[in-house]
Amino acid sequence: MSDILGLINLQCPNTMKELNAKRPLASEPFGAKFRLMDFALSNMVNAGIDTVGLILPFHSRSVLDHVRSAKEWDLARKQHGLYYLPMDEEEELLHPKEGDIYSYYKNLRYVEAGQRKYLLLSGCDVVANIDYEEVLHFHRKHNANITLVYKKQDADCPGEGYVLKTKANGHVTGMKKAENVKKDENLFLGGVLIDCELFLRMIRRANFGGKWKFFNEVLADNVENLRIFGFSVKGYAKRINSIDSYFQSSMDMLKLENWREIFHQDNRIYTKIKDEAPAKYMEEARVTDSLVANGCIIEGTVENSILFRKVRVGRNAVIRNSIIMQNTNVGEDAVLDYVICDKDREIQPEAVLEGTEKEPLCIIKHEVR
Amino acid sequence: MSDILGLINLQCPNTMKELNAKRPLASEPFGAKFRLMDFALSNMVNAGIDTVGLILPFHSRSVLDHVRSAKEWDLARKQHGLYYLPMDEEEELLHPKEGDIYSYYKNLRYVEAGQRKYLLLSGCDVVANIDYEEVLHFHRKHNANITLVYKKQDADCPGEGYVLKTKANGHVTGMKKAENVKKDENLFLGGVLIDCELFLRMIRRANFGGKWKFFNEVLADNVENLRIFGFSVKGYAKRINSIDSYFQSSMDMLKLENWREIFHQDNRIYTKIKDEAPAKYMEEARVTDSLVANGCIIEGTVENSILFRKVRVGRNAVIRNSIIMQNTNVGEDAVLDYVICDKDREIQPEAVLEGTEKEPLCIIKHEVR
Amino acid sequence: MQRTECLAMILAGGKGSRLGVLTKNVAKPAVLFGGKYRIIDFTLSNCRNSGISTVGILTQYQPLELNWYIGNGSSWDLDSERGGAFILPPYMNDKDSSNWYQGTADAIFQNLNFMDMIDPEYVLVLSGDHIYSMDYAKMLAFHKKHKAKATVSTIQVPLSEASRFGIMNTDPNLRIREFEEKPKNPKSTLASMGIYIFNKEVLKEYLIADAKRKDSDHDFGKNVIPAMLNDKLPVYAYPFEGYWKDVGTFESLWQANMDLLADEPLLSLNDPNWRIYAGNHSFPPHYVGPKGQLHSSLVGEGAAISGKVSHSVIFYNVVVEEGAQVTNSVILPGTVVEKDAVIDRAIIGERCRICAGVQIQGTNSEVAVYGNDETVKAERKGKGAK
Amino acid sequence: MQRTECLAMILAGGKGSRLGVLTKNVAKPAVLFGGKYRIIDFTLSNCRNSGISTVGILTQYQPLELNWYIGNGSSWDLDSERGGAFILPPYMNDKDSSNWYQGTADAIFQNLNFMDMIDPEYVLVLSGDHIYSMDYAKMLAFHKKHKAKATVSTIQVPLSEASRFGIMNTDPNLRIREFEEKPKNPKSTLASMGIYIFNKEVLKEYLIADAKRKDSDHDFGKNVIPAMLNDKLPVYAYPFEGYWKDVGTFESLWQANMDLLADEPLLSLNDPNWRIYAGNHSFPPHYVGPKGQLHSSLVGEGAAISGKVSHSVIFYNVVVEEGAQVTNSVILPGTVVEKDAVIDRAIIGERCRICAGVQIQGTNSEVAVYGNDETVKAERKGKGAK
Repeated sequence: MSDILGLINLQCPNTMKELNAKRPLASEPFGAKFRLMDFALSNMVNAGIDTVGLILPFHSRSVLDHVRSAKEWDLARKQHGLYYLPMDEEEELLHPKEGDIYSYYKNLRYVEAGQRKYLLLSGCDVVANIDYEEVLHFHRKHNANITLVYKKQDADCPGEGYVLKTKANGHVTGMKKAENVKKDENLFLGGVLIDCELFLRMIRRANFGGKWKFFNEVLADNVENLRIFGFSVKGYAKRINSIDSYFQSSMDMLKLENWREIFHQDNRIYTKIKDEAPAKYMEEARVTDSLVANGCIIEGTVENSILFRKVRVGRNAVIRNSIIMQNTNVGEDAVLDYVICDKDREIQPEAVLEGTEKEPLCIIKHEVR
Repeated sequence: MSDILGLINLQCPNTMKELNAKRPLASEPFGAKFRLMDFALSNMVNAGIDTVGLILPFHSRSVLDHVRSAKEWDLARKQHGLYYLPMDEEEELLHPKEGDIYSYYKNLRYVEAGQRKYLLLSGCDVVANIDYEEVLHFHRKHNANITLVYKKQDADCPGEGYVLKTKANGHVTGMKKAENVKKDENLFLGGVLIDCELFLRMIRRANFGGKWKFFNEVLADNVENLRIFGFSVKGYAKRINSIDSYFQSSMDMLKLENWREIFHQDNRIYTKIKDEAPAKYMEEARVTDSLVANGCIIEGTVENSILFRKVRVGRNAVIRNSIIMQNTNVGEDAVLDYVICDKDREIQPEAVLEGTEKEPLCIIKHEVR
Repeated sequence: MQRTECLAMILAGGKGSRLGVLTKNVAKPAVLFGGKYRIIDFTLSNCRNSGISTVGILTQYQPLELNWYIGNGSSWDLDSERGGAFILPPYMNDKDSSNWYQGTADAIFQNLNFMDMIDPEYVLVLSGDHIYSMDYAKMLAFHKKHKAKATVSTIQVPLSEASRFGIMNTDPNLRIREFEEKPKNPKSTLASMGIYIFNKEVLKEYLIADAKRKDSDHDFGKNVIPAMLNDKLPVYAYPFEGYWKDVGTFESLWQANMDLLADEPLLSLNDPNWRIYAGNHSFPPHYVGPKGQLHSSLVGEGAAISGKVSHSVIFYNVVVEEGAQVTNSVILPGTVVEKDAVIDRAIIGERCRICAGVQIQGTNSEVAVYGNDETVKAERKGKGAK
Repeated sequence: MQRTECLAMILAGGKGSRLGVLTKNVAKPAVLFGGKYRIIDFTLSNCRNSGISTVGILTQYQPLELNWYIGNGSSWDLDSERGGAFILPPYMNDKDSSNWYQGTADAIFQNLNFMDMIDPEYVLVLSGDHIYSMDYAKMLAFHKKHKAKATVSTIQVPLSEASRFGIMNTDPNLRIREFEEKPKNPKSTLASMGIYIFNKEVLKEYLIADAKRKDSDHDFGKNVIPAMLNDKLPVYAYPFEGYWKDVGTFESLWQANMDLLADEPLLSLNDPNWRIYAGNHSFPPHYVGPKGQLHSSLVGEGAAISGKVSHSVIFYNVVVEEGAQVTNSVILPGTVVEKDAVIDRAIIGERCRICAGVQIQGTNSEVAVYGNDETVKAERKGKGAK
């Protein structure tokens, strides 16, 4: 039995409303067969964590539909396993509180009942294969009260984020919110390893004291008092906070080394199983620099693109620099360039749809799922 | 694969707010180890239905906690199985629509995707072991468009309900809402077997036409046009619509024939598994006319009462005519008569708690679960 | 709870000797096929799709990998409380006697107590090593409609091959009048597929009688069905139409893989109403590199294709490096085809390494075959390491 | 994914001959105990509670009911993708040779390929027919702390009984210096519980060596541990304290049931931090009628008690009618004790019918025992139908 209790907050603000206003960020398809929440869930499971709470957003339908019994993550258990933690106060919806503290406060019973030493808290907006066993090792080695997982940025990263100042040994000496995260800054990835007892105490006090945001109103205020350490993720790690970062991170997966590192380690990323046949390439197919999921049937040309499960590419159709989500048919002779196409779409034969690298064209669903 | 798709509406109005304002009726404990929703779920599963949608109430926490992966009902499946259908529009909560039509309308996609011939609709406020295979047989034999499940009342039944007028062969010739249901009237139990196609058409039209209530605004209006039949449940069947009916129905289970008929048929009622030890009677125990669940340890006197799992009855304590829910400790020398005691309570030694048959004393929880 | 109407018993103990290196450590039903499947997936998926939820799997030869693969049956939705997948190996009984399964009928006979425990009305006897999609519910409906005591599923075969099969003569109502196992001079081309439905009580009676006969081979085709016909029981032939293959040799296994590459293959893997379920490995969608070329091929998850693949079946986690060429071949999981290696008309085992520049060439009459975990450094032609 | 640190191998093939009618159709680990359990529940629950999630269960004698009971392991939360409960019967290997398990060590030896597949660091060898609660994680920590190659779990037994066990002499650090299997003149009272932890590679080496020895009984206690000691390997004795019982006879099975009825039994079934998991039957809470009397007893689900029960263990679905008296007895599931029947000092099998007025009386030295499905119409005293 693991020493760690998992808690994933799926109430991330949806920063990709262009694509689907009612689909929470957690449910956004990614990497030709996954959804963003798969990373947080799989990383926890891979560290041997056998009890995971999912704090649900109000629009929980797509999450419940994806995770269902949680069998795929081996969390359909009699004892322990997956716990759905839904909203259950009208008040939350009528006057939503800013920040995450109230969400944690409402679910403290889950943390208490778990009876574990540590709590691992995670968001669901990061693409990374994180070894949390190593994080635990680091946490113990430094006798830390709290360990925060971060990624030192290789390049400027537009959009706001929390950044950490650390000493060489990882000791965190400062934390702040930045409007734009710059190259070489340490971007906090949302992973927090903390003693359960400390978490319970902090959240109770913060909620009572009218505080809202765990990171900048509680953690940041305690940099002096507590042993807060930062664990640096060496491998690929990117936070999705816009259509732009989503598109960039998706395209990053078309590099063999990223694909291997994220998906092809001993630690796998799990997702809903669909039992599709292996992808079928017809005589006329021409495919390069792409990820292709099972269930696809390809008769046309695909370059530098990501095809989710059950995408059909008709004869002479051309798809370039695009992300085509599950169960979409691309008709014969259609041409797509810099397109993000949602699930279950029908692209008419000979259609020409073109976006740009800066602004990919989003083809959205009308119905909600 | 069954021809029937299951759909259970857990948004029953909570008629037992005295006991727990935030626990939906579906989650009320019943029969020493069950919850009310277990009857609807188990009856469906026992008829071989392998796909069940649960329309969740806003306060869904206790439902999600009870059903979890749905393993206990054999509905943790890769294909088919259990589908949670949550609320997902702010509008539903801000301006809740009266009646159930909008709830069905919002979940028509579940019905369409199911691709089954029949839909079995059920509420969650009835204590009965209903053989829905027999209902299907009846439905087919009469070439019915719709079959409604009812119970001819043995006695007056206070509180409002829908009643059916039927011919000898079961053909329904009239339906109405009654303020009080009388002896010999046919009380509708909430079970509706209907062709999926017909249901889809009716709900789309009704929602478009601004109708709210499936029973009296749609079904009742179609008594002339459609072949609506009533299936009479011969065995025990009682609707819970008040503390009073809850208490009465609970006490009904203390008759051996009712207990056998509801719980001890080939068709079992399934519930969450807890792995408690067999009940333990100590030397001083005196127990008669009672239901006792696993995990109980009894040193006192228990008469005409229902003890849920993990209830401890201290030395010389006396419990009469009472319902004691899970994990409650009754201290030494305490006396309880006509009491309904919620989960996880601590009854102090020597406490004296007495209600009356007409008005059982409710000892409620402060916290919500 | 509903009574189990029909119990399926899958004979999965076959050694598959003619598949040599491919069945060294696994029983034939566990042999890989079609880019992600094992042969038994087809039978298990047929059960699942036909609504049969209780399945006994009779194992004997090298069952470990098969047991592991089937696990709790959850991949085929057979991990049900009221049904399930039950592995049935030979066991020791209370008389301390024990027998390995002697023939198809004996294997079922030795599991009569399992059958009694499930207590179905009908028993469907299946083989775990055929590749086909078949709705057993239709065959059961046929069996019931004809009030048969036993029904044999049949398929038309070319006259030239008929002597390899059990061959039947039927009357116009499809009632079987004669059954000859592997006749030298076949009188018809209606062949048994080794798939039977029996009324359970009748089956039990005949199995008990057959077990007592010392001269019996304890085989359904040779002994049990003829005994029933002899007693004038109503035994019917269910006419199956469609793709059906018993892949007993390297060439037939290779051919069955190639059959999937047709534009409209006779055996569809993509039918949303008849999914073929398989064990899951949680690999990502496959990767195609800048110089990848893929034509007329199936490619599984987790593969990384940077070379040229045509008319081939590529399993999960295969790597085809730049400049490598794979044609008319089947590459099993985890194998790496290094730079400039050339493979044509071959079946390459799991986790092999085909070193840079190596050429493997099968012939028209004989595909090249390599077993698992081989490192192939030098060129070899023809049959390979069978 | 984490490597499996410790694999448990449970020897569950025992016939339990001295339990006569109670093991006619089931292996000893499947014998019922304590109102809802089977004996193997304790070992499986120990695994679950000790954090061991991969378990091989070696079956041989009458495995059907045991296999059925264990199913996919979900009752013990062992139906995991990354662990699981694996039934391991004897099987046929690629040399067409096959062996029934000859001894405890041979059973493990024949499953070396399973062990290799799981590839754990440590192997915990357990017996499926002991009743006890034990945290194997503590034993593993002890094994690691002492850098042992093998650790034997031990318990103090009365000197009078020591010659029934494997007896050890240890140095003050608990390193074993001498191990005698069932010595005539025991030199100590430190007995082996038949529970071992081995470093996997060491175990493999010794099992292969032992398998080659024609003079070996292929038994851990008699052969493998002595061989390790002979080679001066560091083998340690882990001191277990607590309730532990190998119920080999009717009397010891009866006594173990009675032990549960103490006010504070040595073996707790109610510890929320050490649950005893068992198969689930979905029966309702039990019913007590107007004239029911219950004292010092355990009563399972679905039972209906209208008579007098004292100092007894009543399994699920038992019916005790008005006027019947059950004292100092164990009544297995589904049995009906009719009006005015009297039972004292007995074990009554499953689904029996004890007819109205019948008296069953065991003696101080011998409990009365009836097998399953018996209808007892006339009075019988003493040992019953063993």
